[in-house]
Amino acid sequence: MTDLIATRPKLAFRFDRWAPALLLAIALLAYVVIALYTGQTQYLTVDNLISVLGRSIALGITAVGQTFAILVASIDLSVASLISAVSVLTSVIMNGNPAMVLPAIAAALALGLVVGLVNGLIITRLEVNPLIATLGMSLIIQGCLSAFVSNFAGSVPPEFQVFAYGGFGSLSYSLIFLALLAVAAWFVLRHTRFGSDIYAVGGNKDAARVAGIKTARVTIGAHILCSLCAAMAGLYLASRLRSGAPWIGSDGVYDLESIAVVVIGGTILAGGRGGIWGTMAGVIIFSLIDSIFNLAGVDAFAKQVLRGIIIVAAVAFYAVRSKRLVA
Amino acid sequence: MTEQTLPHADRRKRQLPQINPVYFVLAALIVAIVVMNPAFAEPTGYMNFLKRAAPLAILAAGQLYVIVSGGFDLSVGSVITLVVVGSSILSNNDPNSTWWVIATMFAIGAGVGLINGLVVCYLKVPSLIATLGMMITLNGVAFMWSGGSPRGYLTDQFRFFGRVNISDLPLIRILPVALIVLIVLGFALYWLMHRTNLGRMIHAIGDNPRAANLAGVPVNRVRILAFIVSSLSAVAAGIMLGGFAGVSTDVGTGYELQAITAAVLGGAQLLGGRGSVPAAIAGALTLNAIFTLLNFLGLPQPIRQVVQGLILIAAVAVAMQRRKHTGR
Amino acid sequence: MSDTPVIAMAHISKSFPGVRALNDVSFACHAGQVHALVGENGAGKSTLIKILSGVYRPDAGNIVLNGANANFKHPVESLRAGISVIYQEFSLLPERTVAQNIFLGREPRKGLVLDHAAMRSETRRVLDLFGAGARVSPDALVADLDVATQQMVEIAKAISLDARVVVMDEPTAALNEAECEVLFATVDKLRERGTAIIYITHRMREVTRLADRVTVLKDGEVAAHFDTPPAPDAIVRAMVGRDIADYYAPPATQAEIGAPVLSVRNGGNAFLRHIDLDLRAGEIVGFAGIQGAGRVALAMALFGQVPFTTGTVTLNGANAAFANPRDAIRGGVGLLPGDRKAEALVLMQSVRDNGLLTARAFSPLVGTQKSNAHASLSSMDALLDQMQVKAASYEQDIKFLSGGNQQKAVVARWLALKPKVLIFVEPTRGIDVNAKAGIYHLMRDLARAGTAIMMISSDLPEVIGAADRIVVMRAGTIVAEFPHGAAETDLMLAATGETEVAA
Amino acid sequence: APNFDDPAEFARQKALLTTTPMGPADMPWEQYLVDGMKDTASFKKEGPYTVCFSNAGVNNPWRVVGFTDLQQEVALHPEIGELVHVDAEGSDDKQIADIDDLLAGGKCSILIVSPNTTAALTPAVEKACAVLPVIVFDRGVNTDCPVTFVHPVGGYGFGIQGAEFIAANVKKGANVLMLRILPGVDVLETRYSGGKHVLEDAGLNIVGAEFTDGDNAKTKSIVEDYLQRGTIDAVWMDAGATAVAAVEAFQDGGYPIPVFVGEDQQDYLQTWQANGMTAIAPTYPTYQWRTAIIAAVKTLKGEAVPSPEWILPQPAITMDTLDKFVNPKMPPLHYAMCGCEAMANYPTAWGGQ
Ligand SMILES: Nc1ncnc2c1ncn2[C@@H]1O[C@H](COP(=O)(O)OP(=O)(O)OP(=O)(O)O)[C@@H](O)[C@H]1O
Ligand SMILES: Nc1ncnc2c1ncn2[C@@H]1O[C@H](COP(=O)(O)OP(=O)(O)OP(=O)(O)O)[C@@H](O)[C@H]1O
Ligand SMILES: [Mg+2]
Ligand SMILES: [Mg+2]
Repeated sequence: MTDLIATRPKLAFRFDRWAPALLLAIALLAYVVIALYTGQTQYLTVDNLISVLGRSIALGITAVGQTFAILVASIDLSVASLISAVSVLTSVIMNGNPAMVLPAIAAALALGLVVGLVNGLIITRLEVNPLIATLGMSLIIQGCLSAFVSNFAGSVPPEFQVFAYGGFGSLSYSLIFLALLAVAAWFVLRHTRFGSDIYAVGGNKDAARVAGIKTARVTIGAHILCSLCAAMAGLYLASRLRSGAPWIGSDGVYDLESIAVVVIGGTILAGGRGGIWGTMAGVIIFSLIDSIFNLAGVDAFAKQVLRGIIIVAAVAFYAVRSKRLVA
Repeated sequence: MTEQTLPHADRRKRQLPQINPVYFVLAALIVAIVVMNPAFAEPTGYMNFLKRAAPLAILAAGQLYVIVSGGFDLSVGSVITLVVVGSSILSNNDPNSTWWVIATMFAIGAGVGLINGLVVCYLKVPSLIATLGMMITLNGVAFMWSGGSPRGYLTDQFRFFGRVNISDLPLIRILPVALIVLIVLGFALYWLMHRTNLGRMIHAIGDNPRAANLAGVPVNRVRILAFIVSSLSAVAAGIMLGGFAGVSTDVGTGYELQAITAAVLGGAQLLGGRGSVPAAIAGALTLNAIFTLLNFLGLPQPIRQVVQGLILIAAVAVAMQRRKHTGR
Repeated sequence: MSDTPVIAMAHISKSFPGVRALNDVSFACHAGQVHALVGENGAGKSTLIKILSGVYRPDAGNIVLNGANANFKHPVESLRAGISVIYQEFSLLPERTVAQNIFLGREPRKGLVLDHAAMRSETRRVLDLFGAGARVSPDALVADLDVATQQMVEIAKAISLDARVVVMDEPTAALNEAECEVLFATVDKLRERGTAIIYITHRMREVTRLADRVTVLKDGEVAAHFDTPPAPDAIVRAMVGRDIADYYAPPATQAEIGAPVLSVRNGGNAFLRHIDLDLRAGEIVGFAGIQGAGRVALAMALFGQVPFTTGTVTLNGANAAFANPRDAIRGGVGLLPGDRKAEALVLMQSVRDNGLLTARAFSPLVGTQKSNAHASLSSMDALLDQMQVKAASYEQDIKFLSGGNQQKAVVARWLALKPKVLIFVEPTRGIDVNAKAGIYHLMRDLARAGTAIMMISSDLPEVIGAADRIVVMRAGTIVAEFPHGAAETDLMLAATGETEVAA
Repeated sequence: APNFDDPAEFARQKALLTTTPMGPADMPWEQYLVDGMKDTASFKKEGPYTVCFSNAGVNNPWRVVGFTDLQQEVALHPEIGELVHVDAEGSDDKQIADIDDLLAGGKCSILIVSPNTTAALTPAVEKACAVLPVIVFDRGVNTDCPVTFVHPVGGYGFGIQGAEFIAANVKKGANVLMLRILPGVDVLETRYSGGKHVLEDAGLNIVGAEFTDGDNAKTKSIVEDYLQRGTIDAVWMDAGATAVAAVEAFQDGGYPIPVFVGEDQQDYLQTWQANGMTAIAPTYPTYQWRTAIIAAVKTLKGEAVPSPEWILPQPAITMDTLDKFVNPKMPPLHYAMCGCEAMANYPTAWGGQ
């Protein structure tokens, strides 16, 4: 009788695949309408739209990684504290010295790699539920970090600040970086065996296994990518804030927000379905929401209320027609 | 089917139930604490401990309902905040307001649980996202309502449940009202989960919703009730926290994760099907005992976080291994 | 054809909690031969295959592949060793395309980059082998394919490996006659190429049509082995292992069959059309048909899970067009789903809880667990005892019980409510012979007690043996009706709509 | 890393505490402690002005009161056409983006920034300085490009005031418990180091310095634990939001309330008055939010403003001045040193009845 779940009337237009694009369009429309309505047409320039995109670079980079974790039917709550840790690590190692930029980057990525590996091992070998595993990891990282630093530590040399502040005209390097990262992620998911293995493991672990896929390795790989992205987000924030502090990850709520944008982007928590472009749409939607709130001068508290509702509404937007029983 | 004439099968050994490890851990921790600080063995010592642990214990017991039903409830922390802030505004220093204020808060709680449930059941939004959204929204609501900072005081009547100790009792000397509340609510939640049809059906829908549905279980109704119970327990926890500590705008922050941690320490199985109210309460006490111990050891906050993280992972890892061997 | 086997499995044993799935089974297969592996549901066929391919590790015994030890720890090893398997339960990813599924885990690459073009063309080539290329696009999502086509994709997936050993676990369960013939042709091709083929099926015609050797498994042991395919009845005897006579309960006498309880007139929905049906008190009606014929759909319609959108349903004269299972159950209709693990059992709960689930679902929410209007702990224990449910304790998690005992517990769930109509979907799937006999007798007892019974089964001998009346469905409607003990071939003809049967 | 133990700064602030302010008497928000004016003629503009305000957040009661002060101050200036307020919700990253947005909008006459953190916001502020006048207040930035940086004496001063009061009211060697909110926040760190120095120099015994996360429950628990282990003669706090919880720990445990250092929150002041405590309330005056607007308007009018720093007086509430500040009509966490009593919508705008 499971056929029912499998059997689905053939539809030329697969709504759930287009939902993210639709949501994005709606958000854009709202932005334009509000701008016109409040007579702030100066916000409708291309430059400004680009700067809107620039709002959530860190979230974007993190979300790219989170997409991998969720696609493989896992999840990563440790990104926020990893971001903090990396930002501090980099700015402490660099400590204003241009010569140390590369070593610092190397160290940051190394840290990301280790954290991802450990997350993956805990989840696959100890079979700990990913939510708990990464939540625990998050506490551990945050703890270790705050044990050493309690404030901005070290500093980032101007050479490295270029990453966040430099650019071609209004098109910042960081935005380009995010774009490239997204393309790279898309490439991995679409054009490499690892990519299709991720969909397989996320979609049906047993089927993947009998097809000869080493499912544990795939899960671990996804978590390594996820943590590497978080590390890069940490690097970006260090460059943008010119120094690292142990709270910048949690202040940005990058853990929950990255999950939110991925899900809004149409990647399902159950795994095996979704993709990077949906996530990007989700990120842009978040930026637009922020800008819209600023345009409309919504006060901070109302903002929160609306954000919460929007997140749920956006997910419901396509979840509502799924036959799945969710819990 | 009485006219069936099938021979009677009579081999049925009772398998002795294994005791949940959390109880041993808790006992060990208590011993350690007493060794560290004999004063803890004094009534004031352990009573204060229980008094502080009570809100989390109730919260964990409530969270367990959602976990066993197969979901998560991240909104409980924000419910706590809303309750404290809201009560302080509504009661504006009028002692007689206490009862209707408390009633209102439970009504609000029920409403929140209902919405969570409806969103999950009918909008098909995974509970993780649904309750995350609810968390963000309610925090916002609490802020909008109060304008960002508490607008009034909590009356002494309201704070009775969380603050007052009944003193001059024989042998235990003092008895915190909070402890009485914990015992009463704890038993109620135990009874509902482990002695009623609802409890068994919550287990069933967490275990296999499709099967439950085909067996005639009103899956949605049961799931919604689980969310409502969780929210109501959050209201109770909020009333006790506000009572214990007074008003502030960030009372609830972080409690959702602590509650889940406690439930997991109590051996609750994430994604549903298995869990015990007493064990979840023990889990909450264990968590508090750990913090108290680290306090006495004079360990700084960071170390506490690390320890909490390690314990969380270890607890689940161990549970998984046991499950693999015993098959449970 | 040399006589040194490509694969030799020796003294394999494997137990699952509560079940001894395999006990000292030895099995070999040779290049260029088809070795048929037959046996009752639950005999251990799939388990043996999964051990061969490294899905499970055996408790004892070892495997030799071309003289070399080959105790695989992971399916990838068996794939590398040239063993490809069509698993019984679908192993397709609904959200991926046909091509992506066929090349899952072994996508063709240019350097590090997947070669989508090659994947597509290769997929098309493989599908054309079945003349399926026309009806399946390599870019179609598997989710959008019907059951039979999905099965074709499964087969294509296995064939496209050019393996030395191809295992097919009930590959035709979902196929119609024409599709079967295509498959048989493919099998012949493979045989000529010198591929060794292990072919698992329940259908004797397929054995006679294809097999060079036959091994019969029964209750996890080798019951018989034939180096040349024997007459079907010999195999069946070996499979069932006892006289069919008392294997099935005796059919109902005219007297026992009462008035229509449930009647459908011109019922239809997305999956069904023009359903006219009467279920009578005291009668067991068997439903035969191939996958996708609509039997489960019909069951689901009667049970209110996916209701009829047209026509009328009456139960003892009263309207019985139920909108959901709860209404149906209240109205006196019960259903035992076909996929026990996915749709019937709450595995982490006790045997008792599983038995009491429905009774509790129809009692006050805050009522005590101990007893309710329909059942109590003691009455449930009595019921379970009566059905000889074998469990260390009724407090034990039901997941430790064998398939048959699990099934009995699910039956007990319904007995507690004394339904007027009880629908069994694949009631004996994956349960051992004696448990099966138990279920058949149980159904008969229920019928005698006045219940109208609907039995959906893909196991034709079962339908023929256990039912008083056999309804055959095809393409979502009822196409024929036969009395008790009709001939298997006639049923197949009606079920597949073919005019003549091969071999 | 910033240095929170700077003897020079300690001495400077210690001196400032006792300096007599310049400017209109009994309007401390217009007073300044250090002379040195900046000519702003170059910024002179015709009204109406669009004042843009990038706010770190209104995520705590102090900022809520302050922001109300600021809005009410705006109402006093008809020449201000519009106040554009963007709230970074406590995120550096977001505040940087917000400032970019404001600049892109290009309609601000002047930009007021209350930075979320000093280091992180510096580049954004520098960028803004290049196109329009900037006023910074509360926390500073590592650049003097802004017209001025409005702030009271500072953390050391806060710490000193409380600690000196304790030293004056307990015996040598008495047990002092120091309660801190959280590590890392510049203003709080300096308060602690300032207080610690004074207490140590006075030969008092600091039994512990604990972080409360500004959480009442935690505060109460910590104090209870300390009381289980020994006596406490004085409690020093780096912020008063949880002071009442700390007091309750003594009351509920049946201990006498020791010498207390809180802050100017109403609930604390009322508890203090009700129990006749020996206490003091150093302040970090919320009226600096008014000053920020005043500075902005002066600048746009081309009037000179104190610069590079506009250092405001930082009075503590003492047992003598207590009654003047207690007002049961105000909400618990209303900061009494708001300089707002005389404003039009007082008390309602601040949540009072
Ligand atoms: N993963 C498992 N866990 C527990 N028991 C299992 C598992 N897989 C199979 N079994 C049990 O092992 C026995 C053999 O199962 P198996 O699937 O091999 O039978 P089969 O011959 O393939 O039956 P069918 O013809 O229905 O496919 C059955 O009793 C079944 O219930
Ligand atoms: N649970 C269900 N509810 C409603 N419709 C279903 C269900 N399961 C299958 N269907 C649909 O009904 C049609 C026939 O169902 P199904 O394939 O189960 O027929 P069947 O005769 O039961 O086949 P088999 O029993 O051999 O699997 C198919 O289109 C299928 O998608
Ligand atoms: Mg079927
Ligand atoms: Mg099988």
